[in-house]
Amino acid sequence: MLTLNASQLDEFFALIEKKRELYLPVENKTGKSEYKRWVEGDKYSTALRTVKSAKNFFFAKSENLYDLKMDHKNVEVIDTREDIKEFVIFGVRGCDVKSFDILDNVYLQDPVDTYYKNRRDHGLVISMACSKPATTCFCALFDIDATSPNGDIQAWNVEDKFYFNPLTEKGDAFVEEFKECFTDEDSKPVEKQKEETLNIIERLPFVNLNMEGFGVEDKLKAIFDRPEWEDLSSTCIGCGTCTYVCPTCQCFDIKDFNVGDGSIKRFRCWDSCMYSDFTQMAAANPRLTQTARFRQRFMHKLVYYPIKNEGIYGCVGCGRCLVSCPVQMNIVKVIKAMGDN
Amino acid sequence: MDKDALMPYVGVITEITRETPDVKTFRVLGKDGKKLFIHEPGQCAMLSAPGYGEAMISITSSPTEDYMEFSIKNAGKLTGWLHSVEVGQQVAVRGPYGKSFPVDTDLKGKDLLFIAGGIGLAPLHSVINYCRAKRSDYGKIKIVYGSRSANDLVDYKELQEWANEPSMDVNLTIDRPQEGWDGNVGFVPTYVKELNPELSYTVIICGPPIMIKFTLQGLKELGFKDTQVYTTMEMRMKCGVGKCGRCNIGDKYVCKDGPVFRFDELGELPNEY
Amino acid sequence: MQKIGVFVCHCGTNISATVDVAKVAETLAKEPGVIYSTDYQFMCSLAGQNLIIDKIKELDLTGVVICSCSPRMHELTFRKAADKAGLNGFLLEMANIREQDAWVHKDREEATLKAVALGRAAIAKVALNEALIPGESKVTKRALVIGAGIAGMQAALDIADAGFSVDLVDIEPTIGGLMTQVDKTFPTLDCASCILTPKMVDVQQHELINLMTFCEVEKVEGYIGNFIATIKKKARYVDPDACTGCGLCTQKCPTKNVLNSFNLNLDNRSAIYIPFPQAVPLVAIIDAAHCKKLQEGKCGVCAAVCAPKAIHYDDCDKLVENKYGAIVVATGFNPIEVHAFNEFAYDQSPNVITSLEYERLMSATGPNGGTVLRPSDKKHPKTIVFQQCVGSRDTTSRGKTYCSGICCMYTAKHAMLTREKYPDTDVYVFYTDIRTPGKGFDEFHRRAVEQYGVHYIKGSIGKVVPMSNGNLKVQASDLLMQRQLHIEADLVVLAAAMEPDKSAKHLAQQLTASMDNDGWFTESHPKLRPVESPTAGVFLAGACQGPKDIPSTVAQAGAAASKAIILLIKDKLKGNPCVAHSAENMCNGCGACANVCPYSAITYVEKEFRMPDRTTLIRRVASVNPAVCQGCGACTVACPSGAMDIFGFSNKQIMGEVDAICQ
Amino acid sequence: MQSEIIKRTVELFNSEEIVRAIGWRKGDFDYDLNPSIFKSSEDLEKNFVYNDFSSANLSKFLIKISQKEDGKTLVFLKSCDTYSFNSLLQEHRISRDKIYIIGVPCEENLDPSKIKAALGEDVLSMSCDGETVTVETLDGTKTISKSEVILDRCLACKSRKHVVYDELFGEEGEVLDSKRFDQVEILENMKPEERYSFWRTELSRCIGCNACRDICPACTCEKCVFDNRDSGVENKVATNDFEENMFHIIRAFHVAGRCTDCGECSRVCPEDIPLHLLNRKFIKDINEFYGNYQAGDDIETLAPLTRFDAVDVEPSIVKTRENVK
Repeated sequence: MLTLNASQLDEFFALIEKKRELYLPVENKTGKSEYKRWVEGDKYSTALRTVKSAKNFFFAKSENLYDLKMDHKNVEVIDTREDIKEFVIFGVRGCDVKSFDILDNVYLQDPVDTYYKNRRDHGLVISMACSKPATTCFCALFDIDATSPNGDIQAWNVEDKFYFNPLTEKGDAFVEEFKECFTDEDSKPVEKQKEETLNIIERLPFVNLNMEGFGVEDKLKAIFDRPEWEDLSSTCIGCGTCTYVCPTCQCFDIKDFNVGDGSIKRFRCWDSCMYSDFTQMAAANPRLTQTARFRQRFMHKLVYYPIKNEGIYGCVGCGRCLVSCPVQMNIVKVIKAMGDN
Repeated sequence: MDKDALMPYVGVITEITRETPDVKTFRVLGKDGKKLFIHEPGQCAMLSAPGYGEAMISITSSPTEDYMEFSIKNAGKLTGWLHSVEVGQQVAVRGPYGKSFPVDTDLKGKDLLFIAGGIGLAPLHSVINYCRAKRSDYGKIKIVYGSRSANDLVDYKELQEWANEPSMDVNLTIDRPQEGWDGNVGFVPTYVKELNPELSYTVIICGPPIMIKFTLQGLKELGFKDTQVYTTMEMRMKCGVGKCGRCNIGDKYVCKDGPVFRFDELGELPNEY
Repeated sequence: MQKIGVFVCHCGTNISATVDVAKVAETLAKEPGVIYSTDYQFMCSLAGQNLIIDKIKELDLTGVVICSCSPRMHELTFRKAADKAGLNGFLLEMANIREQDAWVHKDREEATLKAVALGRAAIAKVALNEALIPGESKVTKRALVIGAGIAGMQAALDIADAGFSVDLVDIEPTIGGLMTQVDKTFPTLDCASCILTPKMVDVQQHELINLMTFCEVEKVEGYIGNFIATIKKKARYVDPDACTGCGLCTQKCPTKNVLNSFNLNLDNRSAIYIPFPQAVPLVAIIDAAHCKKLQEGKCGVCAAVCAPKAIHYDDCDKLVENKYGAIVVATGFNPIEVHAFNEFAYDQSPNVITSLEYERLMSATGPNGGTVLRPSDKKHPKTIVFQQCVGSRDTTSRGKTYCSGICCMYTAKHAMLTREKYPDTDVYVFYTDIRTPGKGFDEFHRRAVEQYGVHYIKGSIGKVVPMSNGNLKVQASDLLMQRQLHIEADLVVLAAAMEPDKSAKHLAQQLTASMDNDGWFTESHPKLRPVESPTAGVFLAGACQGPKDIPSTVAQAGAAASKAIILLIKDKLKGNPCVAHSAENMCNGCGACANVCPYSAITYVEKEFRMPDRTTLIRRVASVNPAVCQGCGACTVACPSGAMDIFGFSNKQIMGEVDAICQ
Repeated sequence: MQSEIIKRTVELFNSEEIVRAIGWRKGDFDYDLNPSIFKSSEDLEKNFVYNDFSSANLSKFLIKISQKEDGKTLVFLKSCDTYSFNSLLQEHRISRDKIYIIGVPCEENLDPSKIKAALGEDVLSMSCDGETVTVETLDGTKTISKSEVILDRCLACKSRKHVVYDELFGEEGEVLDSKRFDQVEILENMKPEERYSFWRTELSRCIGCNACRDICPACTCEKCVFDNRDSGVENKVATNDFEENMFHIIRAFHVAGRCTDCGECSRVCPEDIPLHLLNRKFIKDINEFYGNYQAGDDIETLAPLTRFDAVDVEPSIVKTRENVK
């Protein structure tokens, strides 16, 4: 397997950054890790999760769709899309890699979202296997192998070595391009680490939750009508924290921003089904209560999405919502209450 | 790069007609004088203007016309602006969105009963005129249309035109008595029950949720089945392309799986509409 | 679609000299919604107004922006013009490119840019303006005059003569005010009583004037045309209607050693008393603090001797509430306390007195019947030293920074009268400057110096040291001669500064009328609206607004009265439509708006609401009384949810202006 | 303490004094407590938890409850939460007569993320016994000193005094000398450009989730201006990051004089932005300009910024700002 010494990592990064834009998790001033554009001196953070997921790389928190101008009665639509530079995201955990598939199912289906596709085409994902999963992790529940993540290239960090294994053509080409960086070594340490990690994963509290009944059409109405939604959502404050830290939440809003120089930027931005105005229309709002909104979010992830996408759940078990929810309400509590757990 | 589905065309408003105190009809054509795109009856388009945002509006005109029209109620930021513009104003338009009414399949050859309330006539207007244009393809046509007052009846002139056609039966009603009104007075659901339509009709209904709810109840009492009734839920759409995530009813996206639904289909979905 | 017309005024060369008006008109023509833009020499001229009217009609304008002077000058003019053309006047905005631009800038290019920015803001605002229609309210045809000194009396008489009822309130048991204590008036030297007493009688006899002496205004609510005042009638213990003013009770009263405040405590009176012989109403009053019957329950002599049975020991304070259309404030002034000025030894010697005390010493109704005798030993003073500016033009914390305006004159009067009556007396006057700007004033002062031989010395007393014989060692400096003076005086008289009456502050709070730092009521405009308070319907008369002499006071009282009459003569008042209102669905009922409302215009009501989730809910929401609201905007700033807004100055409109300026 | 509280609450349920209680519900971990409504004594006995992780301030939930529900609701309030309660009461956002308050004593709360940062993410259970926190992990039992893992806001606790309650567990506490303005002073002493860059860095992490606003007991508007289409500032995000930062500044202005400094905003921020410092700066300024004022101290005293007094006749309203730096 291709390897790289930890001591050479920065050199490797510098080389990548010469040709592409490189993004990786770096510890921020609060001690947590966040993706950022690599600059000389940045240390790769091996922290288990970044506060925000990696979805921002493809589905941007906010992005300009096009510009508009109005001159008296005339309207002009200006295409502002630009060619995107090739970029590399390094160190994406298995759960976040999986989330890209989930977003693909939405954004690459007809009609293809060109903004998303553009970035997807130009991004290369180097994933990173987990070795110290947290007790709030439950990716295994969604058939994600955190010890062998997907991506264009999968990677492991065992002690002071990094191991790389390209999975896609893009990955092959990349490895070929940077081949002088790597040496070829035995992959036994990787196998050993995988085994140890899987051993931990088995002991994690949520990996064996029962998903029976979710994601099937004939139980849809039954789950929808369950009385538990009321209690689960009773203290939901309707903020968007869960949706904004979630790697699979994909909803957006389209709005106009008046730049002030006579032009309007029509942009799209993340939206949250937890917000009261999410489904507000001129005349009415079909989701009037926080319970309805709360239910929508989890129904979407656990029931609607899998029905539409061959049983794949709209959750990757990253555990971010368990950490971030201001009122400690999360998908695990919902699965427990709604499923047969 | 390919044109993105979210990116609009520029259209020109070539005609504005005031229908009611708060409804105007806008005729929109491309800058070249042609239609911006081809649509089917019941489909919608996203209208927008710089700084005023977007709004999903059902296309009122029949696909058989060589223009595209929108009847729009002054209700929000964009529609308020539209009500203030003059002929010649350009607007951004993208679409068409959603599935149409099954005019060339399920509805073909059937007797059609159109029930509409207020601005709810707008999406049906397209279907009615389509059926008129292809009159021989359909059986009897009955229209029940109601509004708050006589002044709030949209398309009043055209309603007269429809009424004058021997093969169409137009029934109008208003909520409260009004001077100079010699037609029926009463709410739409009650009026439909009074008219007691034969069960041969396939029903197409659009209007405020509360009107739909009670009309449907009445129809059921008359013996109509859910499979005989269609409605449209175009109001819920936002992006129109199945991505923004807000128009769903259960696992169905209104913008891709709808907006036209048969009531038995809706019956299978969670009660969130 | 907006159709806005822009009219840029040259204002002769006032604007056009600094601002390129043609360019402003040309640039603003390109703003969204603008369909017409022009410049013109004098927009406010009849021709200018006609231009606006014509264009509104011709182009069917939906909004008008005038770039000219301050809206304070001509907003009304232009609004009227718009109304004439059929466009609601509130669909017109003014951009002030004169005071805020042309007059304060030199650079033509920059000033032009600024004019464009101001114009743009006005266009942005007018596009969001809504037609507003002022509400109407009835006018209560009754005036309240607070303070019955010469100012209040004059105002009351004038208003009553115009045919309106007046309640004239005074905190003292008699009307007349401070002028009753004055002996002679400058510069004519008429006897103050001789000119005041007939006026007091006129007031008392006027059938439309209701005298309310020994009364205090407790609370004022309401608004122009519709004030509601709560007035406290303080317990007098004597029925003024029954009392004949015979004075028997005052003679029989066993408590005779009460300090007589009318004579500034220079002599004594009894516990039941009549303030002074010409008092109006001429009735007795019991000084409860010194009455044996009221304090200890013993005595009762006065009731026993009172033939008409006017004495009621069980009398108590009563509150009455009345409605008024207009209020005239005439609370007047008082001399300041001079204790803080240690150098003059006011507290150490009875022979150091204030000018007002000297006034009483000279008065025929004074403690010595008009003979000037010094307080300590009732000896005739041979050397009198007057010190001016005691606490006036004083930058230390002891005094006032302003000039009290009348001291130069009354000191000259005192000096002159003293020399006239007692030619053997040496009179010295220490002054800072002599200020005599009134008609005949300087001639008067010169007479004192030249004819009466008063020693005027520019300078000041440095120290007064009382001697055992009652005389005073005065050490002073003569600034012109650059020398120290030592005078052994019999009497030192201090010209104490004027300050607003103590009751003014509470009254200002009730009326929400503004006061300046010194506590004088401020006028709405110092030049153009000198007798109107910024609170609509409240007018200012006399020295409550600033130091004044008698002629100015009477003149101002007349002016205030005429303003009040102009108000009272109307049957209905058009309100200001630019008032606050609350968007109830956004209102939290938190109370912030009412907490900051200076006019108490906001109350809360419980209302049933249909909530977004289709349930109904009873919520507490703010409700604004548009008649009371003055449109100050405090509530809109305090409101956290943005529910509170002002018609004509909505948050949206203001943000529109800001956005336009920031472009 | 927990069992005593449960015992008393069950009594109140049984005596029909209360019909529901709002408290902290047991989660999957003992640091994972969900503010929750208990509708029966059985539910409460089984699932109510009061421990070092009962950080959530429950007062704001009472708005909806007292607007909509009948019967009395019991609420558990820590000392700092009682200030929020008073503040809400003062603004007529809750009905006092529909609430029964049990004041619960509060030592410092612990911060699970600090514990995890120190001991690893594989934590199963955390508990505190006096000065030591014992942590069960997949890797075995570990310990850490309590002082290292105290929730930031509790390090500057302003008061152990319950300013309102119907019933109090434990001793009546005292107002503390919190030194909480020290941090503000550090910011004040920065050069403007330093301070600007401090805030820009901090706020750059904001993901716009609104958790700070939605948890804040002072942010109780029926319709927030940022959600109001008619407000002119409504926008989920702005295309310009400076405008996005303005959200927090505007919010700080909106709660100025009303913020009790409960610290929930910073506690729930997923990005650990020290939002409370903005509010605390306002509190400090208000104290300096107008004299000490603690929002929520009582329900009579109005905040200096949201009050008009009759003595405020112009221009005496304008005080000389002697203390301004």
